[in-house]
This record gives sequence, C-alpha cells and structure tokens, in this order.
Amino acid sequence: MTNPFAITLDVGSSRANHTGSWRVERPVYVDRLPPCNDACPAGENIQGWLYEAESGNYEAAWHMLVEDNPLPAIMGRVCFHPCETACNRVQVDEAVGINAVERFLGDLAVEKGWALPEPGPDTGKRILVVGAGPAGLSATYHLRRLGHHVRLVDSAPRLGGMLRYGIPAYRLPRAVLDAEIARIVAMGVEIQLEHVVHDVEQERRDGMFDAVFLAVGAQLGKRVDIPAGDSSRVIDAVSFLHQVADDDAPLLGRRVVVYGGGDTAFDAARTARRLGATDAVIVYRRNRERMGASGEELEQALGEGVTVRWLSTVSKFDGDRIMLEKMKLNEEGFPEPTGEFEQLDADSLVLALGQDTDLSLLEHANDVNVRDGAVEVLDSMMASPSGIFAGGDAVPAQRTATVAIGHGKRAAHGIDDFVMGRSAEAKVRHELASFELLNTWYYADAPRTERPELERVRRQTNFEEVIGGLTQDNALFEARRCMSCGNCFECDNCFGVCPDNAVIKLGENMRYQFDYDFCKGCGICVKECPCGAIVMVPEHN
Amino acid sequence: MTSQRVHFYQVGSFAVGNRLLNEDERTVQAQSDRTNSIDSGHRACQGCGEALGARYALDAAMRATNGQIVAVNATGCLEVFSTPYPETSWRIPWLHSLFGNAPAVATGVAAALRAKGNKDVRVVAQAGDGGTVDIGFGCLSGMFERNDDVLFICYDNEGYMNTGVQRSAATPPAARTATTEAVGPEPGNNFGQGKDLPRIAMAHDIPYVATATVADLHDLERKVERAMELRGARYLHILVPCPLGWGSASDETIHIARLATESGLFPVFEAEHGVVTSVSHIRRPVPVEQYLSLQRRFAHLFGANPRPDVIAHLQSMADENIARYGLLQPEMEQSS
Amino acid sequence: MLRQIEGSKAIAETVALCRPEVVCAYPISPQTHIIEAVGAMVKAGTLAPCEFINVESEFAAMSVAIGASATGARAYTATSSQGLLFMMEAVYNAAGLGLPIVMTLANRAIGAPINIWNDHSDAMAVRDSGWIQLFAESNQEASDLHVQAFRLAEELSVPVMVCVDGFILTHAVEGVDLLDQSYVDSFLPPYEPRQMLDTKAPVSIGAMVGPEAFEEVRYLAHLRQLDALELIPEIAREFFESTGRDSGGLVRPYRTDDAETVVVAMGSVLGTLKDAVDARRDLGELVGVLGVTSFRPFPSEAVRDALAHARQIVVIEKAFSIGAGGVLSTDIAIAIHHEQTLLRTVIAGLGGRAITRRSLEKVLDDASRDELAPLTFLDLDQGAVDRERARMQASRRSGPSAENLLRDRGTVSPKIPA
Amino acid sequence: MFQIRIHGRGGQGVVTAAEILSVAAFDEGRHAQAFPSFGSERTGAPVVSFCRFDDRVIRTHEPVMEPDAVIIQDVTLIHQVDLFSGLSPDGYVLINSSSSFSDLGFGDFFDQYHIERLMTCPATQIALEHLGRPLPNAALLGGFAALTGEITCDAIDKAVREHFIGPVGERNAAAVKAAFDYVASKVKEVARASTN
Repeated sequence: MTNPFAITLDVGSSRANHTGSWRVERPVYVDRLPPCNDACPAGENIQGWLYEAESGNYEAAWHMLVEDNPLPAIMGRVCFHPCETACNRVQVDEAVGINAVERFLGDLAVEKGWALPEPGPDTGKRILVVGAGPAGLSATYHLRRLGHHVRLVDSAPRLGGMLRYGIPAYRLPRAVLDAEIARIVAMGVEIQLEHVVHDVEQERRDGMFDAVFLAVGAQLGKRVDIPAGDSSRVIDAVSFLHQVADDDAPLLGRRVVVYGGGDTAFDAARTARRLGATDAVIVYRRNRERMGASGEELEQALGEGVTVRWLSTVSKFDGDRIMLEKMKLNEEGFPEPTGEFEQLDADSLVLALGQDTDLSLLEHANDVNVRDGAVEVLDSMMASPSGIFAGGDAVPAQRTATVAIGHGKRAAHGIDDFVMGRSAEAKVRHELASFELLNTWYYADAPRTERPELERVRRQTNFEEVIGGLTQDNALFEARRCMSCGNCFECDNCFGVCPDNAVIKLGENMRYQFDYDFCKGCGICVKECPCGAIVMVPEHN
Repeated sequence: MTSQRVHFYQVGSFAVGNRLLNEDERTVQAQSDRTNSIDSGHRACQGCGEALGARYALDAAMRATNGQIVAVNATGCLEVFSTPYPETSWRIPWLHSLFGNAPAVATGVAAALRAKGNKDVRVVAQAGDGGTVDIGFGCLSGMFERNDDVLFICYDNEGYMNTGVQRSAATPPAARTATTEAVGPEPGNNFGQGKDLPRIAMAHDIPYVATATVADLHDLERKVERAMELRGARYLHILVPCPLGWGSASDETIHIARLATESGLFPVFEAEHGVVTSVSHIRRPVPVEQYLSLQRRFAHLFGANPRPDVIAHLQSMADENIARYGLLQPEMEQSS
Repeated sequence: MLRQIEGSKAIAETVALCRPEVVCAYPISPQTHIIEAVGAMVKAGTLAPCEFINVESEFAAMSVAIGASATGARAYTATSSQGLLFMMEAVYNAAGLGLPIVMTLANRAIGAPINIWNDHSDAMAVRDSGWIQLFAESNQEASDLHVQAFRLAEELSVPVMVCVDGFILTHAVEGVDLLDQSYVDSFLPPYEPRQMLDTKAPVSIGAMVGPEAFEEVRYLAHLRQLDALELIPEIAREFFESTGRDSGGLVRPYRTDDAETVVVAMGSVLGTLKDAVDARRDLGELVGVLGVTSFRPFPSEAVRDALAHARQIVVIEKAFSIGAGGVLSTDIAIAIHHEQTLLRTVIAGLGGRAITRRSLEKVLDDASRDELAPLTFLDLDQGAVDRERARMQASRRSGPSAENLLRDRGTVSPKIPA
Repeated sequence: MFQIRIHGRGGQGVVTAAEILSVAAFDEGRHAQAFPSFGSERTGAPVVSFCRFDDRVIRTHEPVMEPDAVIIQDVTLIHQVDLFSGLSPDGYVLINSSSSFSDLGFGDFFDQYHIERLMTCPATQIALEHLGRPLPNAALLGGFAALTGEITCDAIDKAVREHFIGPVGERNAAAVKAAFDYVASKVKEVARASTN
C-alpha cells in the first residue's frame, strides 16, 4: 500500500529520530555494596547468595556462600549477624533474617551432602596452621582451595577450637559442627591433634613450611583477685565450658553465680542450668544497655530461668555466700562502687571476665610484634615478613567466630600472595548502598519470619538446640525480603518505566542496557529503581 | 472480579517485573517482546507521563486482544509528539482526526468493524483531559450513551499542555496555569469548578469505568485487560503527570503520580455498570503537602507567603475522596 | 423503476442501493427525511450489513463517518445548514485525510436569523474544504448523482457532497426512475480503500504536517480535484450510456449555442429558468442557460467553452459573500477572464424566497435592455430596507433588524375580511 | 399544466393530499409534482401544499403562484389566510364545509367566477362516517375529481389505496367515493339550475 503523502506514515519511522541528543545527563547501571556485605566480618556476599536463595536455587546460594565461609551451618547458629544490624530493611520493617537463611542453607547442604569446591591444583607450598578453631579451619579451607598443602595442628583432641570448647551444644549441636569440619578435612588436610606448638619458628623449620598461620585463639580465662574461702569452687568459664564439651562437667552445686556480662557468661549460666543448677545468677557490674552479650541471648537466658544482678561486683566468696557490692554508673558510663553490699547464696562462682591468648610459641619469632597480649598484623593478616600470619582471637579484633572466619580467609589470600611471590591486589570496594538510594515503595510489606524456639521447659533440662531452623518455605520467604540493595535484581522497573523505551532487556541474569540513541535522560529509571543500582552522570561533550 | 496482589516476592507486584513471578503474573511491560505500541523517537518531553501511560495502556490492550487493536487519537500532546511528519511512533493502526471528535471517530471505526463482521479487532480511543472532559465531552457522552464498543482512555495531565499549559476542566483547584495565574487573593485555579469525569461516565451506566495512574502498572494493566474482556463503552482515566505543566522534575513523574493516590487526591477505583466494584487502598498515606510541594504549579501555596488555608482546603478534598471511596480500609496487603 | 416519490425517499433508496456500511444520522431540516428513510431500511434489515448510528451532533456524524471510512467501510451521512457548519471542522478533516465519504447536503440558509428554508449559503461555506460538490437540478439527478458520487469518491479518495435544494427538491414528490440493485452493483464496485486501519498492515493516519510538506499536501489535493474534472464527465458518460439518463457531468448547457445572454445557475432553479428561457426564445430572444453541476472542482474550461459566445452572463446565485457579492460569479469571472463580456449577478432565493418564473423573466427583460445592474437582489423589498435603515439612523437602540422587518411587513391579510 | 393549492391546518393531511393527488396523476401517465409549503408549522397551524400535473415534463420548481384550483380543508381559515391569491376567474374552489358555498359569507368576492366551479363538500362528516376520524383530505380529493374532471375518481381511489395500507385504505377509498358522489350530484344540480 502506498500511503497518501505526509498524512499517512509507516510504523516505527520515529526510530530515525534519535532523541538521545536531548540528554544532558545519562543513566548508568552500577553495583553498590550492600550494607550486609559491608558489615559481614567473614566478607560474605550475602546479597549475592540471598539472590540465589530467593529464586529457590539453594545449592547455588550455598556455593556462593561457601566461597567465603565454609561453615554456614555453624555460623547460621553462632554468628552475631552484624549483617542484620546493618540491613536497610530495618528502616522499612525489620531486618532480613540473613542468619536464619544461612543456617537453612548450611543445614540443607549437610543434609544433601553437598561438597565444598575441589582443592586447587597443587602448588607445592606447605602451610602450617596452628589452631583448629574457626580462623584455622577457615584458613585451611581457603588455602586448600588455593592448592597449598596444609598441616593443621591443635592442642585439643578434636577439631573445632572454641566452636567446640567454648560454645555449648544447645547453641551448636555437635553433629553440625562435626559435619562441617569433616567437609574441610575431606579436602585433604594433614591433621595433627593434641600437639602443642611451643616454638613456631622451630615448628616451621622442622616441617619446612613456607608460611605459618597462627590461630591459637584466646583459651586462657581471665582471673581477678577475689578473696575466696574455697578456690576449688571458683572456675573460669572457658574451662567450665571446655570440660562440659569434653563430657567432663565439674560439679557446681545448685546455686551457681556467673561473674561477667559477655556471651560467655550467658553460655556458662545457661549451661549451669542445664547441668542441674536451680539458681543461675549472672552478676554484672554494668547495666543491661552496656552488656556485652546480645539482647537475644539475654532474652533466651531469662526465659530459661537465669537471673541477672545488674550493677554489681563480686567482692568476696566464702564458700556458700557471695558478697556483692552495688555499683552505679558515672557520667562517662563507667561503674563506680557505692559501698553498699549484699549477700547471695552460692555453691560455686564461674568467672566469665574475658580470655587471654597464650603467645608463648612466639618467643623466638623476633619480628612478630605483640602488644597488649595480641599479635599485630597487616591487612593481609601478616604478622612477620618472614611468612608468619595470625588471626582470630590472637589478633586485636572483635573476638567472634565470624571475625575469625574472615581472618582465616584473608590470611589464606595473604599467605597465597606471599608464597606465590605476588604483591597483594588492592580490592575495589563499591560505594555503599545506603538507604537513601533505595526506592522502598516497591518492596512488598513482609514482616520477618521468626525461627521457632524450643519450649522453655525442655531448654532447662537438656542440651537440645534451642533455636530451630527455617522451613524451606520460610527460608524462601525470608530470602525474598532481601531488597538487593545496590545490585540489580532484574525487577524490570527501569525497562518498564522508561517513557522512551530506551532500556534494553538483555534476558535472564543478563540485566539491562541503556539505549542511548533514545534515552532523553529524564532520570525516572534512577528514581524508580528499587535498589539504587542506577546513577545519573553528566554527559560529556 | 477483584485482583489479588502477589505478596512477599521481594517486590511483590509493585515493580514492573519480577523474575520470581510466573511469566503470566508479570506485566506486559516486563516482556522483552512487548509491542511498544508507541515506539522510541517520539518527541515527548523528558519524563513524560503521557507517553508512558499510553504505552502501558496500549501494550496491555495489545496483549489482551492478541494484537488486534486500532487506536483513534484526539489532537493533543500525545498526537503531536508521536506523529510529526515524516515520523510516527505508533506501531499499531492509528488514526488522528480532530481535537474534539475522538470518541465519535472511534464509534465509526467500531461500526465499520461490526458492519464487516470483524469481531476480533477492538477499538481504543485516546485523548488528553482537554479532549475528554472539555472539547470532546459531547462526543464522549454520546459514545457512552450508545454503548458503542470502544475503550476510551483519558490521559489526564490536568490541563492543556500542548498549547502551553492552560486550564482545563480537569485542572485541580489552586493550580497555576497560564490562564489561572498565581496572582491575586485567590491564586491559581478556582475551587468548586471542574468535572469528575469518571463519575460522569459512571452515570451513563456503561459496562466499565476505571481510574489508574502510571505509578501502579499492575493495576493499570489489569484494568485494561478487564476492559478488553467487556464489550460496549468503557472508560479508563489515567493520571499522567506532566513535568512541564506541573513544574516537576522529570524524574519525579511516577513518584508524583504515586503521591496523588497515596494522598487521596486521585482515587483509584473501578466500577461496572455504574457501581464501584473495587478501590485501590492507600498503602502509605501522605498529607497533600507532600504531593503539592513537588510541583511548581502549587509553589504559591508554600514559600514566602504560604497558604495553609488553601492547602487545608485541598486536604479536605482528599479526605472527601478517601471517605467516598473508602480508600483507607483495613490494609489488604497481608490479608488477601 | 419509475416511481412518484418524495425526493428524500428517492435519495435514501438510491443510497441504500449503494450498500453503505455505516450511516450516521443527526436530524436537521430539511435533510431529515433522507436519513429517516435509510434508518428504516436498516432497521427492517433490507439494508444490510449496515450500521445506522444515531449520533449526538453533526460534528459526531461526520466524525463517525471519518472513523468508518478510515476502517475501510463505505460511509454516508446527510446534513443541512447549521449542521454542516457544526461539522465543519470534521468536513475539512475528512477531505484532508482523503476519506471517500459521501454526504447529501440538503441546502438550507444559515442563521441568524434562523431560517430553515433553502438557499446555497451552507454549500458555499465549505467550498474550500476539499470536498467535491455536485449540485442536483431535479430529484432524478439527485438520486443518480449519489451513485456517481460514491464511485467518484472512492476512485479518487476524495469525499463528495451531493447538494440538493432543501424542501424544493427534498420534499417534492416527483417521478423518479430508481436504479436497480444489480445495475448499481455493477456500476459501483466494492470499496477498496487506498489506506485503512488494518492490524495486519498498521499505519498512522493523520500525521502532523509542518511547513515542510503542508503546501505539497494541499497541492496534491488540488490535483486530485483536477483529476475529478476528467473523471466526473467520464462517469456521467458511462452512466448515460447504460441508463440513458443525462445525470451529472460538469456543466449542463441549455440553448447556449447561439445565446447572447446566458443565465448561469445551480440546482433546482435551473428547471424554472429553462421554462423562462423557452418562453423568451418563443419571443425570439437569444437566451440560454448554463447549469453548473460540479461546483468543486470548478470546471473552468467547460464553463469557458459554454460561455464563449455570450455577450452577457447573468449569474443567479442562492448565496452571496456578504461585503463582496456573488460567489459563483467570482468563479465564472475567473473562468472566462475576458472583460468584453458583461457579467451580472443576481442574488435570489435567499432563505427560501420563491424564485418565480415571472421574476426570472423580468431579469431577462432587464438583461435584454442592458438594464441589469452588476449586482441585483431579486424581488428585494427596497422599501422595507429603507425603512429599517431609517430606524437605525434614528435610534441607537433600534433593535434587531430581522424582527423589525417582520413587524414592518405585518401579517399577510386575508382577502376575505372577517 | 394544471396546478392545485391545498390549504389546511397541520395534522389534517394537507401535504399527503397533494402527494396522493400527484401519484394519481402519475398513475394516469402524466407528469406530476407535489410539494409542501416548506414550513416548520406545528399541529393546528395554517399549512399549504401544492400539486401540479402536466402531459409534458415538469421542470419548474417555483411554488404554485396562479392555481387552477384551490382546496380548502378547513373552513375556519377563510378569514385568516389569503386563500385565493392568484386564482384565475376560471379557477375551481372546493371547500370542506357542510354549509353551502353561498352561505360562507364571501359576499361579492366570487362574482367574477364560474359558480359551478365553486363548491363545498362536508368532507369532515364523510370522513367521520367512513374513517371514524375527522381527516378530510382523501375525501376532498374525491370531491376534487368530481368538481374539476381533471383526474378520474379511479385514479384517486388507487392512489389512496397505495398510500393508506389495508383497511385504512379501504375506508379512505370509501370516503373518496362518497365525496365524489356528493360533489358530482351537486355539480349536476348546479348545471341543471343554470340550464333552467
């Protein structure tokens, strides 16, 4: 059909008019650092594995997870999840239950028997890892993936370090612990248990190791000088928990007082309850707000009958009675004695006042700096240019399993660079995906799914796991609460909202591309991107 | 027939697409092979709500009819920016006749199709608010009254934008336009005037009347689909913010449309045979200030000589809408 | 079949024979009978398939026709006077879009003062719209022209207006030989549009055309009308050859060959004129008549040929351009373009004033004595005009002239006093 | 050419009468033309229609200025409308009235006219009798045929039956015949009187 001149036009002819020339700013797709990833001490790509989990690709999610952390079932239980604190969703409703999903994935992997990645091709390099706690296990895993030979030594009869000897089974069932450790061992690791390294330099020379990673933990419970009539009834929490873990629980009596306000104090008090104590009282010199343990842990402990004496110090223990001195907080928030005293019946006193590291093995390592009982390290966790690295509780950092796992990973890469003679690559960190960059209107209103808690009575009498896991549905739901901050999750908004059809959809998992021939630079795509993954940048001539 | 939103799928059904949804639950706009009824290269302003609304509506109609629609267009921005010789942006059969006659032209198209026994091809007529509530009103009312088989879509940007932002009977009170300047003791457009065309349409007892905005694509597409399921005269009134005429940033188009509904100033509902059958509840209520303050056409209500009295008057209009349509009924998001 | 039938009815039946697919109706006198009759046929099912749309205005009527035509349907409507003006925008639009709509215009005066009777002001008001305008002399021709109009419109993609004097023809019952369906079907093939709304081959119809092409678009429309100057006589010839009826064509000369004075006119007055001319011929005067059937396109060449030997041309017009004079006269003047010929304009029959043979003969009398003024108003009541002028001089608030004139004239007194 | 003007009021079938008359003439093989006075008059207002027939083609479209016959459907119009304008002294007048022509109070108006061409006919009464409705138009056409002899009663009868379908046609035809007979007898009466 030949159209009447000018009046009638053929379809699509406007594509000859490149309206991109109107533009003074152009939209550009970016990836931003989600706050969860930013906050994760283990350096997990949380948003990334949640993305897979959202789609129900649990195995892919797990594989992405173990890229950084080989112990998700464990960490899904014991991590204090700073990711959730940082989560932008807090400002919409509640944080995404990242930790719960992590555990779900970890458990699922154990159940399905998913294997960790194969070790890398053998490099011929030998690495000594001292300490089989989370830092050591993490380093071992990453070093194996990099193809290095690892000898993992520990003074204890079993692997796990503080995971096994510091965390009670009701928080971390041993089967889970064993299963995840076994997966690492299965990568081919030379293991030496009940072996104490006295001199790291000697050990290194004897074993011809190219590098050493020290992950010796903080195994020494801090003691304070408390006048005590019968010192046999005073025990430090680390030892207490260790003995419980070795099925050799000490007899503490019916009335147990735990002195301290950290997680360990709570672990000890809750463990005491389970061992038959009728009274488990935590004595803490500050108030609830300044407590080191998490609110979650406090709630659980209170629910199990543990009581807390805030703003109190133990001044004397005479065998059946403890003398407490009441404290008050000064203007700086530090506790000060008041001179008021009260008594508390007690059969035993557990000291949970912190731990020290035994660094005697470094006596001959002259180029390692130790300050305030901790090994000083570079970003790469290198403690000595001769190839000694350190991490976990032995270095100045927050003493958590998650931090330790992060150290292990970082140290493994530092060691890899060192033994392979490479200089470390500076990692580019994306700009943070802050809440203001999001358009949260688009996210469905969905409150967080709570994990089921074991009923209270059962919790007081046995070491069954207190916190249950998510069902598959719940996990999927929880994963889908992720707002994918700063990273395109293919919601098609930009593709849809462009008045000029100037967005090209590249297909599943390939995201989009702007058609700058037609984009007029209105910026609607930026404004309506739910996750803040587009920015406007000025056009250059 | 009521819609059920998809919940909890990260962006549920609020975003355009959602890889987590089944293909058939995603919008037409999420499809790589959508029609793009109005194609790239059109000369609409940056951030034009009307260009967006037209593509949303027509692409949805194309899907609903399996590609069997013809469109009639009134004179106006949409027509001018889409078909300047020698280029057209339309990928569908499209006819422009005059400013005030689109409903009647569409009647003619429908009549011709009926005479030819063609039941498959459906007719969509479209106009701006001027072409709908003012100059085209007589023809529109006639088309409604005869119940001609036409879906008429009004892209309401609340004024004569094509001619340089003059007042129409759809311009809201207090808004500044070139013919209702922000001067004098009662600046901007008068209160107590204007036409509520969706309600007038309902008074014709036609099979379907609905309102929608470019801020809720799923809702808009569902309404187009519903409209195409029915025969007879159907009316869809879509709020399409105009960055030029409203004095808003080009990237705020969808945001402002959202605030129009969330404030209650633009009720989103649907009605069949004159009876309201569903309303879109306000999800996150906002005071009208939030909506007004993003638009320079209301700037005289703020700034150096603020007019809280006028804002309160506008708020009372929003409140009346909220009461009339029950826009604040118990939150449906979790319950359905 | 020859039938004694009302003009409107004859037109309606002929239109029905043309198998229109969409007919839109809005009542306005004196067109109403046509559309009523078509409506009855659609309702009865004798005209099918056909959609009969009762619209809410003439503007809508033409708009519906535009939509229908653009969708490939044969579309028809009818109107008069104010109705044509009310649809004017759409009238231009239909032509601009090249849609072959056929419309009957039952010619009627345009108010104010409101007047329902016949003259040609309405047709003249849209002469520049791009429509072909054909004027019928009788109801026979009015009927026949509709068949030719559809054929012409569709061959050229130009809308055609068949102008029929309101009341005088539309309401007159005369003998009309109606065509039969098989003949019309053979004369008028099914409509094959040059462009249409088609989902299989989408196009955008009705683009905005700027200065870069608008002149060309207009010139192309002009060329199509020039094509019509070829096609109109061709179609009329074909029609004549098959029916034996001399309907349509560009112009209709009557006894002009040796005429010194030729009266030019359009529409139903031609019959009365021919009677008058015959009477004058009987007296030995050399007078003739030239009927203009195709007003748009204006057949300048045919007019020039027909008037080549005339010494004096008298144009009788049922409309005029206020402040200027004759409308048809202007076209005639341009067509003959030589100044030796006397060109006289007689404005007659405005607002339904009867044009009597007696008055026409008086015009011929005056013409024969060269006493006809360049612009004459036939049967004008000069006294009434003078008195109103005087009233307007006398008082600022002289009131509305139309009502004053009626009062001035008084009621027509019965000759039989009560 | 024979030209007729019919006067009446809106609603009395004045236009129909002219049309039927033209059809009757057409049926008899003549050329005929009928048309109304192009008004917008409503029910009850004075209305005029015209009819002309001829053996030759009728080209003119001027109104009937000089009728050969005038039919008055409503006698009350006499003092309101110029009913006889242009009527030549040889013309016919037929008035719907039960009074006699001379009793209608024309004074000397018709002195110059042929008395046998001036006639009344009680058409309304006849219509009431045959139709049950006061519609005198068809009956008057029967009277017109009898009065003028310009058209046959049969032609009128046929045209009336064409126009009014079924029983209505029958009844109108009966009225036509009755009026024809009435006027025919009156015409004979007058002829007899004038020869006496």
